[in-house]
Amino acid sequence: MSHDLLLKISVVILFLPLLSFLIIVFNQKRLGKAAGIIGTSILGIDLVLAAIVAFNKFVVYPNEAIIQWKFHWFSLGNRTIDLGLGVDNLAAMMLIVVTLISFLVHLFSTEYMSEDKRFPRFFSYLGIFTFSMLGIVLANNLLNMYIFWELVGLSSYLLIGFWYEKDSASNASKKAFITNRVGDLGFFAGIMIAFFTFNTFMFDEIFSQIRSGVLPFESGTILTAMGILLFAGAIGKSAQFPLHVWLPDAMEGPTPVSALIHAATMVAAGVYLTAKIFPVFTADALTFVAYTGAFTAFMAATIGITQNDFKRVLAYSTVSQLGFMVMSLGVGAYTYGFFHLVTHAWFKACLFLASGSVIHAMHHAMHKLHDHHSDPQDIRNMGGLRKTMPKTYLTFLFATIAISGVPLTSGFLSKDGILAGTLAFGNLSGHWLIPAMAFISAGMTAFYMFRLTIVSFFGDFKTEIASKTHENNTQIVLPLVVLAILSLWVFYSFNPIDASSGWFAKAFKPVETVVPAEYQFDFMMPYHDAHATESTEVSHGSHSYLNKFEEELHHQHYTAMFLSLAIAGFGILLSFIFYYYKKVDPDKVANSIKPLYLLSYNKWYIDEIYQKTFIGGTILLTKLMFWIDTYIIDGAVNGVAFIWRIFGTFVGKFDNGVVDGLVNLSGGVVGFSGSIVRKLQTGRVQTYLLLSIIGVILLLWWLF
Amino acid sequence: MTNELTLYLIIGAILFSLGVFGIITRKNAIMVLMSMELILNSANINFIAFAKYGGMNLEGHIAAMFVIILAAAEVAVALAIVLNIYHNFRHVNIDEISKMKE
Amino acid sequence: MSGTFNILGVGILTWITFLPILGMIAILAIPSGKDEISRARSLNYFRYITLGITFIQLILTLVVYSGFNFSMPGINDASSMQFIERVTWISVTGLPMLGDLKIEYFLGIDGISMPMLLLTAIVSTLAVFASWGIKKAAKGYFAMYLLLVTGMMGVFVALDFFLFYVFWELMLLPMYFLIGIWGGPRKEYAAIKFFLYTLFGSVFMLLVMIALYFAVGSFNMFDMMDPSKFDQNSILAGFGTSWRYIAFAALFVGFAIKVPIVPFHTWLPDAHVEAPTAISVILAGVLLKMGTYGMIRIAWPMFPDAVQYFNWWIGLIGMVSIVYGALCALAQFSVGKRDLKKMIAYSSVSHMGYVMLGLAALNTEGVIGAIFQMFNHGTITAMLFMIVGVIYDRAHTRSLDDFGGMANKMPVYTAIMTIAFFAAIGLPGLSGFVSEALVFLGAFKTYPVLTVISGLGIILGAGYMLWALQKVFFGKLPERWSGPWDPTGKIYKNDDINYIELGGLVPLAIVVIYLGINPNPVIGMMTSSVNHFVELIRIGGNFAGM
Amino acid sequence: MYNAVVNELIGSLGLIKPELALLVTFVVVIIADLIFKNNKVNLGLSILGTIVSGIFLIGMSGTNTSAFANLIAVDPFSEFFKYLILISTLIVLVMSEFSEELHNRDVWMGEYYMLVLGMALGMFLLAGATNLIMIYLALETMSMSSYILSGYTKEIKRSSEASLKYVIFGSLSSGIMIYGMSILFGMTGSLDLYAIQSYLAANGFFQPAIFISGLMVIAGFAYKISAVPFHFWTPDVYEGSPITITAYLSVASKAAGFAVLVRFIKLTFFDAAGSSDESWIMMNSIPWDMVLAVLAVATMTLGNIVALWQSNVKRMLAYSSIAHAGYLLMGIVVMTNTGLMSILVYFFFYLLMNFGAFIVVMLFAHKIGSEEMDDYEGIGYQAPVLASLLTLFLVSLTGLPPTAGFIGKLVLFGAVLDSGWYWLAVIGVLNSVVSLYYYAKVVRNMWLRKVDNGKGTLKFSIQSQALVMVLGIPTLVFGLFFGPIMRWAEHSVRIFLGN
Repeated sequence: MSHDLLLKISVVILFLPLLSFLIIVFNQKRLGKAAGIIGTSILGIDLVLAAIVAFNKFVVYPNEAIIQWKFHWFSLGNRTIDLGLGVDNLAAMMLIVVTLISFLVHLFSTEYMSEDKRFPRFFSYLGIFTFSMLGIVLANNLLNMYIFWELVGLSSYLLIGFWYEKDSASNASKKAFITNRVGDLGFFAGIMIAFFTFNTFMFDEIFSQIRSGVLPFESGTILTAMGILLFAGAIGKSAQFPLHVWLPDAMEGPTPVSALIHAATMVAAGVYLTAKIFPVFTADALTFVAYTGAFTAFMAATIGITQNDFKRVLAYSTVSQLGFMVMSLGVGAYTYGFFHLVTHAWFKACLFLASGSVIHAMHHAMHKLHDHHSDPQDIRNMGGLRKTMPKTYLTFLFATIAISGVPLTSGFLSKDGILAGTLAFGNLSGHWLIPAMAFISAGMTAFYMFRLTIVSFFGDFKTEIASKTHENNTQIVLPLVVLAILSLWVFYSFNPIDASSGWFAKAFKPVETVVPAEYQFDFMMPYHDAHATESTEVSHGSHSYLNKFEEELHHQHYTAMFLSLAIAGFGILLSFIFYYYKKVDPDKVANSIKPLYLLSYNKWYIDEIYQKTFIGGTILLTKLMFWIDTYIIDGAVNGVAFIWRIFGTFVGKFDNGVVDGLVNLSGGVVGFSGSIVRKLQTGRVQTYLLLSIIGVILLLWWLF
Repeated sequence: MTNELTLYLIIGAILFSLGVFGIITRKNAIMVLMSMELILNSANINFIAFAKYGGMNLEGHIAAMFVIILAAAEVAVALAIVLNIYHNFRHVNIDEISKMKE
Repeated sequence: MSGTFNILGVGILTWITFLPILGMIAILAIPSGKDEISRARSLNYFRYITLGITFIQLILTLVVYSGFNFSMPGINDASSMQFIERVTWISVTGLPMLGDLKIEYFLGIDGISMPMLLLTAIVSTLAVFASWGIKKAAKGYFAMYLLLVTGMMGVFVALDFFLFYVFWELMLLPMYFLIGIWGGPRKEYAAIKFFLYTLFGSVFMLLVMIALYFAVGSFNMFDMMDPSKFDQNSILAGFGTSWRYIAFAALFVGFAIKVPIVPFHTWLPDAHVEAPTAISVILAGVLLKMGTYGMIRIAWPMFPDAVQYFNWWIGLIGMVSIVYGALCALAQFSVGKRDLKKMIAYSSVSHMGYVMLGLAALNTEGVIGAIFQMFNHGTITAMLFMIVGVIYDRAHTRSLDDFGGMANKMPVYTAIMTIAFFAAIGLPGLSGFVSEALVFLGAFKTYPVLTVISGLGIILGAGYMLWALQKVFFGKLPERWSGPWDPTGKIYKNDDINYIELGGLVPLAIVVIYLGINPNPVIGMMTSSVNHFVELIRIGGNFAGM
Repeated sequence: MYNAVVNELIGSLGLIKPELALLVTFVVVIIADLIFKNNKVNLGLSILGTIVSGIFLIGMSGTNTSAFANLIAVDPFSEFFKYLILISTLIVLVMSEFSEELHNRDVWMGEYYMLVLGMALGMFLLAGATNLIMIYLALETMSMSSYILSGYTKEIKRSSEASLKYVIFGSLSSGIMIYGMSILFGMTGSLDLYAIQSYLAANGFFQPAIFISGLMVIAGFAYKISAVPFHFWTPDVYEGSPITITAYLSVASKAAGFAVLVRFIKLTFFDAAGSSDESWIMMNSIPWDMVLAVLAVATMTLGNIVALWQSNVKRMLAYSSIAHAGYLLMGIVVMTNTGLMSILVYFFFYLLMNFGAFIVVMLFAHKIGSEEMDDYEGIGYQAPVLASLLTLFLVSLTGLPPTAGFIGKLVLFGAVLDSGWYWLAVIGVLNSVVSLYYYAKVVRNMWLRKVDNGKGTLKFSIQSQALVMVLGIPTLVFGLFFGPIMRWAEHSVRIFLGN
């Protein structure tokens, strides 16, 4: 397949979902339920095409960094604004991930949303969402990236707020959009620095210019700032602290949306962006990224432990896992960061869709019982679901195992790599806090995921609703099965404990940084740069490494594996002790560490803090500004008019009212006797005359 | 000679001032008109005095003649108007003739 | 085909400009009618004459566009202006001191005026749809409307400062009447405020115009842009003198009031809130652009040294307008009557701030962004005001508190409004994004800090727009609107937006979307002009340093 | 020698044919009034006389000389003002025919026409007078007629009150003026302005007495043009007089006042030999320009800000005419021929728009019986043609394009800016912004209130509407094509500067 054809197919892949959107959105009434079939089949075609493209990229052009196409969007006369699209290995992989999950979500939704009155519209939104996300995937430049970045924002706004009759849903969609905008502002500022410096948006051109020594404002600090600002976009989209607040709220959207947005697409975009621009990060920027990720992973994990809403637990686990990915990129474990993105996509999609399956079943059960008050998502209403919903249970369990990092799953492979990366980073740079947070988070992940599984699927039915649930039909179960299977190790590496020998690690080799050595960690500099005399990578034993970090990562592999196994096992064990065997009462434990429990339960009070500070502050500011506008600026305008009017009245009265007083005064001044002064208080004409004369006198007085 | 001229001029000035004062202070319209005559005559005194002491210039006399004539005409007009005022207001107190203001 | 293009021996720009006057005369000649039936018939005549005239105008503008040569720069070069019509208008020779007074009827366009011409033609045609519901004194309304259109068109084609000024002032009076007669409860206040404010600005422009005339001995804009034409004894001769700075500042204030720029903006919310829908559309869509157009056409090329001198302040004003306007728009949710229209009015202040910021960038990206933003703001805000008009006509309230849940009642309307609102936010794929992005990219090169602070406007913009969207469409439908808008079915047959209203909105939506995807049709025609413009200001400014 | 004098007299008579025509008409109307006792005849004769005078005026266009041994200058400058006065007189005569105020009563109209002609005669003489006594004589001729005319509707109280105030204020002003003249005569030894000028040129030193006496003379003119602080009579007299006379006073009388003011200052205090067209050279160190600038600012500002508060349209127009006098004074301040030209241009346009406004106000008053702004509400829909024209006149008075008023302001501010009086120009334009507010108040009441009030239309005669049209169309046309007026004014700035 030629480059050209490959790119043409990519364009088709990109626009097919948009076509789906257009077809459905203009024919909502006419299509009805057919909308689901149309949407799903279009995505099916898309998936096949994506597979073709990915196959070609990986098999036919494995060594070409990127196959891309640039074109002028419009011309400014002396320069042009260019757009383009490109397929590199990252993009090829992401094409598969996005189209497959989107396809499965479509399929899932045909059943899940079948009773919704806006069924066709839902599929149209799914279409535009997939389109936007594919746009990000295929972007080979910052501008394209930003354009589709914003479109993802729009489509997520539409999807999260799909049930807009609920205030919570419309609030959540608004919150998601605006929070993302904050990150986008940083992203755009980064783009502005990039465009200012390099006069291009193209990734490859930016990289080559930095490599040749072009720096923004000729300063490494600004380069760091540029990296961090670009990363700010990822902070927003990938729900990193401090902009993670939108993601849990976004669970107000229909569950398939949660699966699509939070597993594979929107939130992955941030990580994808970070991976794409990975070469421009300086040492400081990398440290920043690493800490952001580590802290996010840790914080979200602590919150996940105490939540009772089925989807919310998953949401926080998503935030936490995203933290892992970002952290991984931050510490330089590029391969494993992206690897985790892919593996996480499958098992998290599986978890979400399974939760959807559960909620769907709960909903039906409630419907049968005419119960309209219970919360179908509260895990305290579930329990024992493995009896009524065995398939859902099995897939869910497998995905839980994967996310907890148990061997023989994809999750183990990727997480293990990340943890090894953090250890290596800690070792080389001295930032030990990062591996510490990473390992604790990994343990907590295992704990709360098993807590979720045990509380909802194991034991007895906690409510009547739970007992009345039953397994859903194929459209719902099939996607779960597919996704669960994809979470096996075998798809990525035949060695179940070491991913580095698998095809995935080979296809996604670590990339070289382009940052000048003075602004980069020594251990991140490629060996051939560090030792200029040696021409290629240095060989150490059977492996060849790009740089010192990769070497160290390899050395830390087994340490990390054992540590992580131990800590995950501990988490799982604890979970069983608490919730399955009930040896320890979790409530008692919670009470004994009440402040910590409350901190976790209330999500670290971050929403409240934002409400009080940023939102409250902004509202206060707006009030102040409007007050200024009304009373000061406009007031000044009206005030001037008012003064004019007062002056006018005064002068107007001059002719009659005030005049008398003035006459008195001038009479006194002239020095006439009192009786004459009284006689002076005469009629109008004479007053006029007097004033005229006074006027002349004043004029003379002024002149001489 | 200059002293005499000054004297006349001072008389003229006094007359002028009295006239202005009268116009401004008198309540009765007739008195106002009379004060007006004072002003015109003060000008006349100046004209004549200047004509006599300032080089026998005929123009001064002529000017005085014109002023006298015009003064007569003006008083005639003014009296007619005052008469009309009396007709309308039944008094000639210009203090109280102030319907229009501001 | 560039050059002159005549119809019946009269230049096409003259046709475009004065066609509405013909329409006005026709309307004035038709009696309003005595009884119900004849009144209704006359009303229809008025409507269709106005629509017809503006539509022909649009067609003629498109003819001009099709013959427009994209590569001719114009700006300060009379020979590369297009569709020139040049006739001596007034010529008095041998005056003492004034010398030969010569005023020309001088029309022509370049890449700066062409987009404005298109915008005016589009908006004034579509705003007729929004005027469909006018019943009170309809004859006067449509007559004034057409007069207003002439004034606006004239401003954008005039190349003689005197002629420009005449057109500039010409649209004051119709605007005064249109707000004052057909406006809301505080119409009189709003109308006179608009009138006084604008006049206040334009008298300073008048003084500068006269001073420039004495400096160059002609009202020709090109002479005023040419330093060699200046009389060396004139106070405005030379570069970088304080008189030139004062003159520029006076001109700037004159134009800034029209834009409007904080702190000269307070007439705008009042005018918008009170004006009838179509007039708000015209006001926001075209009139505000006259201010920035004046800057680009007149103030900047004539005083490049002063531009450089004040440039940072201009950028600052732009930034303040952006943030301040956005905050005031956002304030509509916490204070006051929560008036949707007022919010949009303040958003105009914010969006016109981008134009200022782009101008202050003084580079190709920034200035193209600024002019494109003028165009886009014209179309987008026109949509926004039409949209507010639609709901106001039905609910007779604009308070955000009174709404909710309209999405189910009016789905098509919701879709249109969502497009408009997201365009206003600057969503990629819609035209607003391209211009805002260009403005930011350009301005960042010149004033990075100002630009980044201005970026707050993006977030705040998303805040108030989405908030409004939520308030109007989402949540539960209030009890009072649960029935149909019009139970009799006479005015509104069904609850959703009707075809006449769609007639105004859909073309704009198409323009907004199309230009978002392919901005070339508009950007293409301004590139050579803008590059020339930037060069001119840069070089002119360098003189100042010498 | 006698021959020479007689020849001079006879020759001079040829130069004052327009004045003679007016004088003859004046007499003829008196006689005709006695014989025919028919108002139409009186009116016809008056109009005829005015036209004949106009024909004579056209016949001698371009003359630049002096008559009666420097008593009267016959120059393009006076000619321009004579045209203004003639046009005003014609308009007033025709306008009077429509005035119900004047006709709905038993008083005979013969004297009315006679007095208007007398007033016109006085103004003609004033426009050309170059001798102090001639100035006084002309001023009194004009004043005495106007005193009577302002009280012509004598049974109306406010009319007679107006005439009383006018006569008292006028007498004092002219008294002050003649007193100042007497001192000026004494100091310089002559009544002839040219002679005074040569005396001052020869003995050109600063003398307070000359300055003060000059100021006293100017006070007499300032009262005519109602400049601050001699404006107090204006509103009352304008309000009380018959509206025809108000219009006449506000235009013609003011024009004559300006003519004599300019001529007096220019001939007396400026270096005749050294002055070029470009700029006049002041003698002595008397800062006449500064004095006038202060007066101009005070006049326009006071006129405008008091006008803001008027509720009576006629009174508002009175104050607005004060403000316009202020603008016009700026044209003298600059002391250049350009300034002079701008005054002429402005005056011509002012004539059109001010008369237009007054006529519409008069016609409205006939129908709605009021001159109060509040009673104008919704009148735009009852009388669209006239209300539109009034709007046009008011817009023109404000000085917005495309009306003649804008051109007037443009030329005026141009002259001011050109000679470097920047602050004056700024104050001027700010004042014109303020003026918008009160003019717009009338417009607001006419159009913005009681829209479609369904009161039906007011009927006006075709003739009366045509009269307003005659003023309205030029107001618009000259706003767009003002070249001829500029040229005419440019030709008319030449003042006869002596032999």
